[in-house]
Amino acid sequence: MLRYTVKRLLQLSVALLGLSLLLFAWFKALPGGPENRLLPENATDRQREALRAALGLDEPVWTQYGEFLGRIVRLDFGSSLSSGRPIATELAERLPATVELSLAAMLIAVGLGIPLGYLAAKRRGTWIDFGTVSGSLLGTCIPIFFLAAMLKVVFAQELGWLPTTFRLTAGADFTEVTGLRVFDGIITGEFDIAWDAVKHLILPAIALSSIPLAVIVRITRASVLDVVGEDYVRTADAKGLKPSTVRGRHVMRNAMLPIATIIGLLLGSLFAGAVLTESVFAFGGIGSFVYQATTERDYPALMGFILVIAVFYVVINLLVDLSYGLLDPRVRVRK
Amino acid sequence: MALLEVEDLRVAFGASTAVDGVSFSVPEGKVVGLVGESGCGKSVTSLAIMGLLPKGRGRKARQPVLAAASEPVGSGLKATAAAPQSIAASGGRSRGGADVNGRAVFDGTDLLSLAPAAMRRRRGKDLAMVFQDPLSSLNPVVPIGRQITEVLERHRGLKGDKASKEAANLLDRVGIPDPTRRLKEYPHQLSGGMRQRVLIAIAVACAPRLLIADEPTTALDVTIQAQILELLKDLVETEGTALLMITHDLGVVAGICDEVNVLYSGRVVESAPVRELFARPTHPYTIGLLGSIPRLDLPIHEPLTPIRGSIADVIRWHDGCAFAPRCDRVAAPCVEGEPALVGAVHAHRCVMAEEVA
Amino acid sequence: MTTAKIEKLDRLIEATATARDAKTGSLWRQSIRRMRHSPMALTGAIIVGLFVLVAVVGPWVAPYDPTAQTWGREVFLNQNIFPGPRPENWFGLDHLGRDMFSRMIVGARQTLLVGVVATFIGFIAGAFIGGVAAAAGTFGGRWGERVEAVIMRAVDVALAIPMLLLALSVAALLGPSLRTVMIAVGVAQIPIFARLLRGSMLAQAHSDYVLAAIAIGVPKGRIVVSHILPNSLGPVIVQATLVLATAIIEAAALSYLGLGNPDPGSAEWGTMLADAQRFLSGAPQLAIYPAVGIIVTALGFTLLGEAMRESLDPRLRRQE
Amino acid sequence: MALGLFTACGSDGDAGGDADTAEDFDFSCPERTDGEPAADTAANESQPFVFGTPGDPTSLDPILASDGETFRVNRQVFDTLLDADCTDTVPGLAESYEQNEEGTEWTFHLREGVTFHDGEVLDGAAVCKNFERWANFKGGYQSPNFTYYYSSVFGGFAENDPAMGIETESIYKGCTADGLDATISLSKYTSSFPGAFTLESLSIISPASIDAVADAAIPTADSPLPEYTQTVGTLAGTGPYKLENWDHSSQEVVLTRNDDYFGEPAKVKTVIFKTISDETARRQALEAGDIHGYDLAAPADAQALIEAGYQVPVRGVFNLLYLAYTQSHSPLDDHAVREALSYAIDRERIVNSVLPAGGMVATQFIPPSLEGYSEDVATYDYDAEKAKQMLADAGAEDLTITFCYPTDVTRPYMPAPKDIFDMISSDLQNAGVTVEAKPITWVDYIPTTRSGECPLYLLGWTGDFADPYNFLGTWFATESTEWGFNNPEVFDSIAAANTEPDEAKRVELWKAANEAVMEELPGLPISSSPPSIAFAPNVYPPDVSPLTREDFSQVYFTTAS
Repeated sequence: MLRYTVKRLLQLSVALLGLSLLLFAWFKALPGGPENRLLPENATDRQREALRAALGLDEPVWTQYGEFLGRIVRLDFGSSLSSGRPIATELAERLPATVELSLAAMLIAVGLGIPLGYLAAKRRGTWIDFGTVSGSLLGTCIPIFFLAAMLKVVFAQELGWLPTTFRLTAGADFTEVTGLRVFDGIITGEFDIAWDAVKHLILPAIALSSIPLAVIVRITRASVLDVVGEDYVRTADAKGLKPSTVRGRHVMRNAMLPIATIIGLLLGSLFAGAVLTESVFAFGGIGSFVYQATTERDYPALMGFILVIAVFYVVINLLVDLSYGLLDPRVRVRK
Repeated sequence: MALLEVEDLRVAFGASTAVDGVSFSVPEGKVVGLVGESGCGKSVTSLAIMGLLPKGRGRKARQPVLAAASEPVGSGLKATAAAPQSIAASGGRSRGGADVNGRAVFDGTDLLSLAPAAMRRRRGKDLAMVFQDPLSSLNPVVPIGRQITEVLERHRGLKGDKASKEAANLLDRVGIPDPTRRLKEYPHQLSGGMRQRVLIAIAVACAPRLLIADEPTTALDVTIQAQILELLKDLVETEGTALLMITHDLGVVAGICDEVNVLYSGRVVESAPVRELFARPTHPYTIGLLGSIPRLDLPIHEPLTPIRGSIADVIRWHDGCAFAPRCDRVAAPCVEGEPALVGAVHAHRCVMAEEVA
Repeated sequence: MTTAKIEKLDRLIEATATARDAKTGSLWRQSIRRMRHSPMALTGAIIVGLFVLVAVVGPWVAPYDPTAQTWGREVFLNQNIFPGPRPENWFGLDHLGRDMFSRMIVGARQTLLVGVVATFIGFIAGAFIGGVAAAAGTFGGRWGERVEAVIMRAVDVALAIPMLLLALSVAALLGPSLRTVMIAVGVAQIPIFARLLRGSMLAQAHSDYVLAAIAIGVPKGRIVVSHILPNSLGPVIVQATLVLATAIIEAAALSYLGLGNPDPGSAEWGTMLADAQRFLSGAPQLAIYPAVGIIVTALGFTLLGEAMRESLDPRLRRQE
Repeated sequence: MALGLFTACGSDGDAGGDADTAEDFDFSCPERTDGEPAADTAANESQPFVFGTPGDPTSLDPILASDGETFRVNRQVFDTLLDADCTDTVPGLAESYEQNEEGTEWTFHLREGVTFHDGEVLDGAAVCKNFERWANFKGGYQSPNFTYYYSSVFGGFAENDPAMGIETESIYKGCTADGLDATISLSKYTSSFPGAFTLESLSIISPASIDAVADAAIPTADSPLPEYTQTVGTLAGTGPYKLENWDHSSQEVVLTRNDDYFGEPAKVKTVIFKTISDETARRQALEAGDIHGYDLAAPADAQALIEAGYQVPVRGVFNLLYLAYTQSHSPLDDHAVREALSYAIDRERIVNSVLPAGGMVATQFIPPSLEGYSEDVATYDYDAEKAKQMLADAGAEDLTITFCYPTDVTRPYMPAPKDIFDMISSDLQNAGVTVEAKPITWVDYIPTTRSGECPLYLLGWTGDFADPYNFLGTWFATESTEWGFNNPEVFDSIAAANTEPDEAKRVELWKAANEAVMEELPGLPISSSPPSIAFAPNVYPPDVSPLTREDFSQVYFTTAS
């Protein structure tokens, strides 16, 4: 097991190095240096050239790449053009918000997706099956920023059931432990804060969950259809076990294998969705940071984000592969 | 009254009928065989008795878990191959539901009319079943021990280490060495023969009064086959369990069965005590079956006489003898109406055959 | 080779050959037959059919020129006055006084264009990379395997780069436009197509008929082109249909981020939706028309793709 | 419900403030008509006033910032020597000031009994310590991306660090303190004074704060801002509010009332600035009551908010949007063609349908609220036929011209560049000109237009303080590739006005400069429009300012529902 992990890690660190070279070259090739971003319209050309020189943009490319690589290893992605603060700190500060939103979205996608997938499998071929699958596919077809905005206009503005913006009501004082507001609220006993955070989470999480929901429904349906046809399910039935036991221990525990893998991979895709959802709800996570960096062409910030996401994505893939052993004894023993 | 009386059992999947009026009985402590080529309805019969067939469109499917209809088709090896050809060919998008009619009286109660919840309480307790393919009949992600204790828990209310101790005894009883260690292992860590023993242990966990074995040895190699049959015979003698043995292998029938029912195209065509059947086979189909087995007592160069045609060229029992198209002794009466089952101890369903006691 | 051996080989080839024809022939015929039953395929096909019809016929049928601000005087952006549906303009006016109905019909063509071109880019490049990797892997021996490993690792890393970055840099290089969206969405699909084709080609490569072909000495190149490739296109075509849906949705997302098509000349649903997002509370209809267009079309393609995937998936067929 | 609506006033209001300029036409900020509604004292103490902002502030040290959001926060916590009422310069920390004949000695008489938040007393020495600190900045502190405004006003630092590329000499000579007076001496006068003393960057912080951060360094131009600029508590100002907390992850800045403030104490105890980058999200947050006010409301939203009973007070105008004719591209060098294009564009429609309420068609290159705004400049009212005719006469009937515009940006003077571009190109097409659209991302827009690559392009500027040179100087002081023309008469008139210390003479010189520019017609001034700021119905808004410098200590919750 260890040998396999080390091999995978080595292979992927080489790939990441390649990615950093690719990213650096890519951004260097893009026209429009950062100095135009930092100075207001009326700054004179002289000031712009001075800033270019001061930012070390005129040094030979390889020294710049060397310096860039040196800083990356120390997790120093330079400072963001829009806020002037170190990108690493910005990303670290905003990570909890996106993690909390992604977990909430995944909770909804799994909580709804698996039962719906099971229902569609059980009622295979009927209108319920068609309705469930197409309904979940509809979720992915709605552009997520439009879905987020509509949810907000309908449920927050017109009906007023839920708050429209932020992660907490402005000015609420809370004790921060991990940065996950709901979790912090619970462990520190500030249940009003936790509840307030949950209310703020509902709409963005629903919008974001539209992407993974469809995938989970479809994978669950296919997986359950597969498992239900297996002999051991009939053996369980032949034992006269209670339906709940047959469904739980025999059908679902086997059906969960492919579903668990997908959930791991879907976490990665949530980040892309977060960019379009967080800005609509001013959620202040990494998503809105990237949205701002994109609209303001803050290249250093984007480079930092891409590297972090690449590492995050690669680590998740590795974890999913390793966790497969935990879930499926057949894999564990052989490796 | 035998322990199990099956009367005029009929099973249809949409338009096609798999079992067309089967009747037989299984007395206490006896081994009764159901033998026939693949596709003659013997497995569907066993599943119908156990109530494991998914409800047809006619009746609301109350069973929570889909159990795939499994009538072995073509290659006999995998009992649970694709749904029977007849269903797929029927075209209509039937969800594989089966319409079951007739009676299966078990110790006075007709199992077929029981509500699913009631039937579920008896399955695994009063009557149990062993399946053909040990490789896929055990849950791959749950330890062996748990798959045994869950039956003990359900029907005998045993909990915790009392259940584990009993499970170890059962494994020992079916001849598995070092049972306590095996409890924690997973199915893929055991050989085919071992797994079949585990399945038998599961089946007999609550000392059922009737055990149904659907081709239990077909997926195993010969040496293991003999051990499994020995185990089953031993269980019947010591526990007094009635055993309904479903097989296409006449060697197995000779080795273990007390009485035999020969099935063809969904009906019993001959039923007799085993010795009687081998000595004086009456129905042409039985004769043909026996004719297709190499016999030690016959000279080596004696050619085997296989039955011509295949299971597909058949006519409906309603119009005459279903075996007529393949029968060497076919004559006019064979196709003039439904042939009846005649005879008491040694019965057969052939108008041409001579009377036999 | 003794005659007996040749005879045995011929019979083997003849058996596998027929199996192959039977397999592909029946594979497609069988999946088409099954799709005729599935409501998902029918709904998908109807929607896609309608959309393509509107996209093709659109420009000739549109009552007005979609870019002319003929009713510019009647629209007051800062007063939230946007005349709604009325006799001359069935869908009312957009925020600059242009006829919304004409923009929707002509827009359909642009949106279809985005989908088709993006899918084409992704398909061709992805299939090429995947094909090369798979061919190298199976036939190239030790060196081939190393080439394949390198390509596939690069593909894994490429999968990590979000489409956002691709669109951003293409927009920076070529300036924001529909072309940028097409290229970005297309390039983002390359790793997916590559992985898919490699996977299905490897699966085909290990099947019996390929072994048979090798056994009788058919040159490797021909095996790849005439045997493996056609059979492994099934899942890739399914992915192509699904990509058509993604491209249309992504075009809207990229326009929302300001990377899409800013030039007013061409109407395109994604851009129209992104532009109308700011009027959502005041004049929702400006956003709802293009949004419904995108959603229904994307759903059409997705349903079609899913139905095809299901009919081609061997595991699910067993349940029929 | 709000008691009165703000009347958009374009006509000549009465002379505002105590400015004694002899101007017959003096545009000033619209008068408030909403009176003094009763305050809900309980709410003012318990409920925080939450204001939605488009972006986070970047630094708590006023000198190290050049963006609007940072000025907005610092404006409440720090004060400047002089203040701005509408666009007039009025007393701030200094009760009064005098200047010498040549405008090189500026003496400020500070208010009595003003204390910093850390208890120190404000006096001449404290003011001089600030000016000395700025003049002697080292390393990254000199880089324009941190101290752009200081180097633009004072030209440079005591010792210019070559790596930071500042070549011009600093005009700051020194500061002498005498009890409550401080005298700033300059090497030469520019018309940026005295307006520059109202600049947010030149806010006065306590001497103890200066010592506390003396050794903080910014090594290079792209190293991050020092830690003290990101955490509350190191710098002490004199303003009506004190900094309570800055939570970066929830993008929230919390201010609390400064009880011993020299002026009127702030009415609401707690003010919170919270970032909502999406324009529509800001409006929805206001309507849902999550925030009580926000800035830069989209024109379409402003009108809908007014109809729903929210308050959208109209600010005075202090910016300019123009369409530039780069004369290095023929036939734009032909005056007749430039005139024809100017007649072809319907600026009235742009102002009425795209720009926020209170916007007006511009006639020259400075907003009306500045000294030197001239009444008799050449004007070009919309006349499509005349334009077509003039183009024909000038032999440019089938003219094809490239028209650049920025894509992903909104500026106060240009809320929706794409819409404005669409309208203008449709007007030009009606006049027979074929337009080739050239969208450019904002990051590259300035360098590309400045290098003269775009024949036609949209751009503008928002004034920093009341100084015509801030507009005309930066555009037309010398020949540039940005405009591509060489007209000594224009350059000389601007230079003369910029160095004239006497106010009355300076006003006449600026008027002459404006007329010369409009005669040259280097571009077509399109509009001046105030960015809209919106408030909840139950809030008494602060006095709104064209420089977007609202003082939130005036805000309070009213008892209205």
